[in-house]
Amino acid sequence: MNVMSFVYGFLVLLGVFVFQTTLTGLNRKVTARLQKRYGARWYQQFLDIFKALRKDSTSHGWVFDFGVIMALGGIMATVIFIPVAGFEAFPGLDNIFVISYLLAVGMLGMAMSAAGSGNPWASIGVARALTNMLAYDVPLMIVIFTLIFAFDSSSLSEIAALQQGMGILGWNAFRMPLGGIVAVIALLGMLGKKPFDSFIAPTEIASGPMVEYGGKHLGFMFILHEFMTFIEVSIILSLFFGGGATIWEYMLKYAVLYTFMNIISGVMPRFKIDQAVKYFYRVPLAMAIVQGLVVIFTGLGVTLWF
Amino acid sequence: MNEVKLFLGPQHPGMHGNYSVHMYVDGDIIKKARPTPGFLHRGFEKLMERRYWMGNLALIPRICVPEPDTNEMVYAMGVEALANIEIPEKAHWIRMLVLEMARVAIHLMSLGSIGGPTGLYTATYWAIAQRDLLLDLFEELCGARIYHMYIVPGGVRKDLPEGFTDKVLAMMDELDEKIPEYEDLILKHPVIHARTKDNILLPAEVVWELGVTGIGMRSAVGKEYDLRKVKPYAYYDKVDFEVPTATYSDALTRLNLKVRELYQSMRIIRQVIDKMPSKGAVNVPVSTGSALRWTVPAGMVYSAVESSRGEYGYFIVSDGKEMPYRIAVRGASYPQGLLGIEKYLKGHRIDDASLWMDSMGVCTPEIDR
Amino acid sequence: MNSMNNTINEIKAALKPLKMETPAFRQIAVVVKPDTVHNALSYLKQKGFTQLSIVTCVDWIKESEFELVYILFSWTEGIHIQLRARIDRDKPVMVTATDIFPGAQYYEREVHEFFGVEFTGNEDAAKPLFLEIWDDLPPLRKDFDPQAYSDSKFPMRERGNEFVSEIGGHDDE
Amino acid sequence: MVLDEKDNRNVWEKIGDYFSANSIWMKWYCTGCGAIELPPTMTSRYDMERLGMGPMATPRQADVLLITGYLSTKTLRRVIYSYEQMNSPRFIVAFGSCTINGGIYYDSYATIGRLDKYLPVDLYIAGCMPRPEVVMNGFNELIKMIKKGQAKGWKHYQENYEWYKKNQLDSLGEVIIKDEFHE
Amino acid sequence: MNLTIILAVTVVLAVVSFFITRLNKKAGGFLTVIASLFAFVGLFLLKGSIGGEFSIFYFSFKITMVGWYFALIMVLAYSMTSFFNPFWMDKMMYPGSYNFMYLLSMAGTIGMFFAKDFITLFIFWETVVWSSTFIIQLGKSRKASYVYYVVSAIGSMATLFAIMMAYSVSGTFVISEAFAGLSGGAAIAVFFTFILSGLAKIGIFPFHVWLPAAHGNAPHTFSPVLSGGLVKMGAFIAFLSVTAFPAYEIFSGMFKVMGTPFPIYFLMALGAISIIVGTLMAIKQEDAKKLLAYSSVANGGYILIGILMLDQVGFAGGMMHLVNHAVASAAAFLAIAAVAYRTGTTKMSEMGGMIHRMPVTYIVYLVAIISMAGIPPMGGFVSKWLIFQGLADKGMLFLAAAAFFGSIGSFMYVFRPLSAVFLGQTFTRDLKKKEVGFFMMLPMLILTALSILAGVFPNTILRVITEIQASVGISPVTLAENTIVTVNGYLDAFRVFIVFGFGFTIAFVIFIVRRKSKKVELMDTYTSAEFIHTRELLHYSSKFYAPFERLYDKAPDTMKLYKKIAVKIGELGNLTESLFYGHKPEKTVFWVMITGIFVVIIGGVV
Repeated sequence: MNVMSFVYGFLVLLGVFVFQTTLTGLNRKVTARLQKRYGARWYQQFLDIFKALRKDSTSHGWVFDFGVIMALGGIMATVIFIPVAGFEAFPGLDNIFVISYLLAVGMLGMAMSAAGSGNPWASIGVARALTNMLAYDVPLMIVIFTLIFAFDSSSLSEIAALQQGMGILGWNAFRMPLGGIVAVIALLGMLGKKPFDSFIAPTEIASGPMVEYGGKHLGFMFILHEFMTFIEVSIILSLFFGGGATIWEYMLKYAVLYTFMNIISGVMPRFKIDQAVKYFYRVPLAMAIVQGLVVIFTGLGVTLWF
Repeated sequence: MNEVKLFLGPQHPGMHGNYSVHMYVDGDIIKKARPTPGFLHRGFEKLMERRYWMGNLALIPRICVPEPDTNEMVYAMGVEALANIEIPEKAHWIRMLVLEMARVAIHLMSLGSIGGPTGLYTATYWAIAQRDLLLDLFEELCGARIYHMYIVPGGVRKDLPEGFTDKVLAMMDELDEKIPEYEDLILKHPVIHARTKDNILLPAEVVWELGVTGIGMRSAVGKEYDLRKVKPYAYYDKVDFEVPTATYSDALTRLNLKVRELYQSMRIIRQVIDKMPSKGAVNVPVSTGSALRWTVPAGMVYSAVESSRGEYGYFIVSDGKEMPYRIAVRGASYPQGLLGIEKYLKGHRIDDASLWMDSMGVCTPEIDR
Repeated sequence: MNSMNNTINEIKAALKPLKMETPAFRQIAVVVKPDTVHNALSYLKQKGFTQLSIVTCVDWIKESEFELVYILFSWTEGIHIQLRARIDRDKPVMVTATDIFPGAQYYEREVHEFFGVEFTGNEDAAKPLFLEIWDDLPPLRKDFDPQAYSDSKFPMRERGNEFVSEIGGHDDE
Repeated sequence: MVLDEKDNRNVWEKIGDYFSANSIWMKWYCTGCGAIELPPTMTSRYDMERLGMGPMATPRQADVLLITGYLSTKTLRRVIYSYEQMNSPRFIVAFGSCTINGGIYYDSYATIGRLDKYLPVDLYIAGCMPRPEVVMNGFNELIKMIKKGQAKGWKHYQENYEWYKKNQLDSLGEVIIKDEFHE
Repeated sequence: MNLTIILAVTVVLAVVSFFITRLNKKAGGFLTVIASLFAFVGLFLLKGSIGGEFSIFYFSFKITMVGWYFALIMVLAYSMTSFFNPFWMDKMMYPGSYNFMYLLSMAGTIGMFFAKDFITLFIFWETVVWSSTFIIQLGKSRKASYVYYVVSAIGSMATLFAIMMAYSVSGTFVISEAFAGLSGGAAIAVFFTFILSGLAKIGIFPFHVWLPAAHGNAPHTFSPVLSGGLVKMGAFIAFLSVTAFPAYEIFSGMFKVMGTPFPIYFLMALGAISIIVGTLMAIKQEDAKKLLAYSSVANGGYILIGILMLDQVGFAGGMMHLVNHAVASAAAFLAIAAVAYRTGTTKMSEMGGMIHRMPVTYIVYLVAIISMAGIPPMGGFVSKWLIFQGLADKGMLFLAAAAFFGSIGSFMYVFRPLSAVFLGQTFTRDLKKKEVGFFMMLPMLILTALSILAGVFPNTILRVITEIQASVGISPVTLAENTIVTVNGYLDAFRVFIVFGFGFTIAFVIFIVRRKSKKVELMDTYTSAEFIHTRELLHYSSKFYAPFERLYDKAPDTMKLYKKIAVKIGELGNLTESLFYGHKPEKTVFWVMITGIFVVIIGGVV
């Protein structure tokens, strides 16, 4: 740990922000095409974020501000830990449990700040968001657990590296197909894409946790959302789609995976929150457990199929 | 137990129009709901007493924003009944054409707006753009997209433009292609099923208690209770159409009926174009008096037509002068929009509050007037 | 039109109306005394006029009377009925119809708000519905002048103290 | 008036105004019948998102308040409350002739006459009701105004707060909030 | 320092405080603070004399590393909580006996952990059970103490039975030797009966019912002790059952699940069930203390699983979770007690927005729940991380699934009081309330600091655990300078903390650079543009997770099941009673005779 690590960390943050925000902008265009229209400019997402940061804001007390800072801080720390194509600012700390629990710092900060606004819609939104998390995380964690068991490692970069060099069939998504499907479904839930977006449903709870944010707080939320998206997609990408040997491969795969998520969510209405829980605890959970048992007892998938 | 007071509207994405429902919520169940109308109250009934019979033509479409033609038809029918005049045959056909086109437009819009409460925005984008193409036809017909002021007492304002019917038929052909697409996207979507099936029930007793009409009534009662059938106006007795019904009314059934009515409306439009005489007058002068200041014989009459949400009625009182003495408006969604919310929104979840408004077809401007 | 005639005759026999007419196609107007309105409504409901379309009121200021209008509809026969009754304008009181037609509740509230008619038995009727902080006569009465009210409450802005930008315009003051 | 006022913004404000102009979030509030033309403007036919505009759920998030037509007094109370919750810079675009002089409802007891007596309107879009093309044009106009720093309604509102408050109080009466404020 | 002195002083001070409280309530309360702090310091200094053995009267003691570790945790909870005692004396019905029992039970726990033989252990154990039973009934409900006592008694009796059975084989009560020579079915019977009291104490399903009843209804000042301290006595029993009773060796010939002998796996499964049950029940509680009680059930599951694994990583996790949970849970209960001190209630729906009145208490609670939910950079994260690594290493899929469920579910339930009690709208009634005084704040702040330290420098605690691991003969967890190394990965908690601080700093800088935001009142919030006046109506607190709760509200409730059984037993008793003490006993006698004769005849024929 030296000064360079922090400089690298900062550069990673900057790069991730530019990359993910551009991608979000492009995906707004993709969604627009799905809806038979032109859609926003590709750099619209940047404009939105900077505009929000530019505006005046309202604060509902110190926890409202503190939560936002804590959320963004926690998420940015998590981003620094994410290995991108083998590069890590702080080598060796890309433990999957560390990442997924550091992610929770951000969530908690956001939840705290939202509930601190004193708005009931926000509290309902937070309650839904936490429930949603319980829904998608259990199947996903079981699959990740299986991976850790299979490869004796809980490091993202190591698991990603293990899948490379064997072509497409070396990816865990193909070695453990059930687990791969679960991961993709869970990714939809993690990203808060439809049909699992009931916690920000504007027509039900007026955008939920975001209700009271304006100005720089809202800008923070947008930046946070970009970072969070990056973390979530990256986790799945590294664990199931082999990460990337080079940065370009990584970005390309990332873009494809993220766009795919967006296209699915473009033609989906949203589940009610209890329906989402029921859904996750029916099909994906069963699939995850079956996959886990197969890997633990037969070892199929640890080695290549062919 | 600590109840929370939540407001659905007036400024809430889940509320179409400007209306408010005060909900007392325990957990996520609505324990008490109070409708709060009046945000769109403009005092129409008072204003109409202060305008000439002709001048009111400008006011009446604005009572119900999404469906103005129904208002024009009701007003025209009422005045004609008071003045006791018969209008030319072709005017009847044109009126039916316009009314059914309007019905197609509003059904498309409400089919698309199911995307709001359920989050299927793609449906909204598609359906409303499709409706917009239909509005272009209206624009060609009368020069306005929304407020047409086309159906006037004594007939319609002027004859159809050249080649209009062909364009309408072409549009119907296009819709024939497009609506199955929307059905695939909306009605067959498993998540939409999860949201709407067995949800937001409307039993027949409630229909009779509240006085709900339209799709809500027919989906629960299972009879063809449609004013176009029960008490035909214009030439609805001369065309062949079915009124789709059901006996179990949940949100999905009502959505289904909407689409089936859409097909029936298109069927009527084709028949109307087929049967419409190509020549003939389209209007007659209403009554004596100068061109703009007619007088209408004294009397009281109630006229009603079937709008997309049910019985739409005007009670018109004339004292023989140049202005109406009193006009009372029965908005089609009045029963479900006020008493329905108060009595039957409770017990639902807040997730469904917006869907409730949408599925019951609550149109706020016609309640507020 | 046979069923129509039958209905007319039956109603005539049962309600003994003051006046009866058919103002339009398949529509019957029945004028009764105010104290028989309640009975008439329950009679008509069991006759098949199960739907209350609207309850409204007409202000006959010259006669100093309010005329309450109940519009009923029978889905089986397709007939509209106007049931009308005149009450005193200075002390307008009417028995509520909510026990027969629950749907009448909000119509009565509306009539109370716009005309000041009181409905005994409908407690909610006195609450404001469409109007908020209303401080004048009930607005649909004929002696209420909306123009004057509007002029006094919402005067047009005097030119001069402008705090607004108008696009494409230029300021000559 | 504003048009020939000197442009005394510094560089940062100019950059900020550039962002503000190109990303305008409107508040999801259908105050009147003009709102019926907003869905077409938003959806695939006219696609408002091209301009960087989109609907937002709550006043805190939004930049522009669209007054889509006539305002009844009951609505205006809410609109004012809601406007004051918005964060500056905030803009008001008023639709239709009703907001200019009361329009067709000039003699109604329930609707107000001229809107800019109560709230600072940045831009009027005339018509009854304005067509989507006109609305889009109006938004383009608004974008130009913001870029040039001419949409200063919110500043006027701050500077002349008493004047606006007095007008609001005269016409709307005092809003005393009690538990069941009008149910 | 000598253990004899510590025990003697505590017991004497217990008696003294009883009489002093009669004279001056506050003074009696302060005496408990002094006594428990004395015990804490004394115990801390005791580390030097580890390995010593001695006896007082008939009790024989041995100062072991693990006993020291447990006793320190326990007395930490006691001493921190005792700071609250002086302020609650006025609200107690019998303050004298409360203070007496408080110190007596503390003395009991100390003695228990250092016991050399089972008789000593059992006597001190019973001292704790009895004294705490009497304290619990000083709280809200008498019934709670019945439940507590019945469950404890079942456990105690079973354990006594197990000890006697073991004695009959080995002929000694000394802990390290008593179980030698057991095998086969007897071993299983002894194992299960012995650990029963541990299970009961730690609140493992199906004995978890006493925790919410007792924690929820005990005096606010005793709940932290119950949850932070007394529950850990069960962990001690569990520890004994895998070390003193070498379960892995004795059962090594048995059917194995994922490399673990079946009886142990069965207990672990019970631990997993408690995690799930505890989580689900905690989510739907309306009372903050009951919620925390159920969270103790869930965390007890983690501890049990960890300790029973008895390996390099998982065991260390379990042992460390003891400290982390004790600290966090005590802090959380103290925070709730502080709120209750000001508002007089622990019902979550009856308060809100306390953050604006009690910010320090809020921070304390926040840190506590972050630790409890296992989020970095607090202590709970490290211990949960170790347990996960241990499970992943062994491939225990179902246990891991339960652990994940509990871990994510804990976000839900810990957030609940945070949102309902501290955030949201302040109730009109509470607008004038103040923060608690410094003396009450002090223990909360100390516990908070401990939580953070445990998360940033976990190795301080883990070093002690490595010694324990060495003492029971398993390979200790590998520790580098700041790093914990396991088979599957390694964790540098300090670096995680630093990077977190880095991210936080960047965010803070961006926030500060931007224009200062306008402070508005809490009621000036988005209400769909409608007006609202009542604060209470704008606070969403009750049935927080209603849609989720509805998914399992039909599930059977263990407590109800027990109640039903109790009713049935009562009915049976009534039946018997009515038979023999009814109006016509001779009839009963007649029928009994007939039946008897019938049975004899049948028996003869067969």
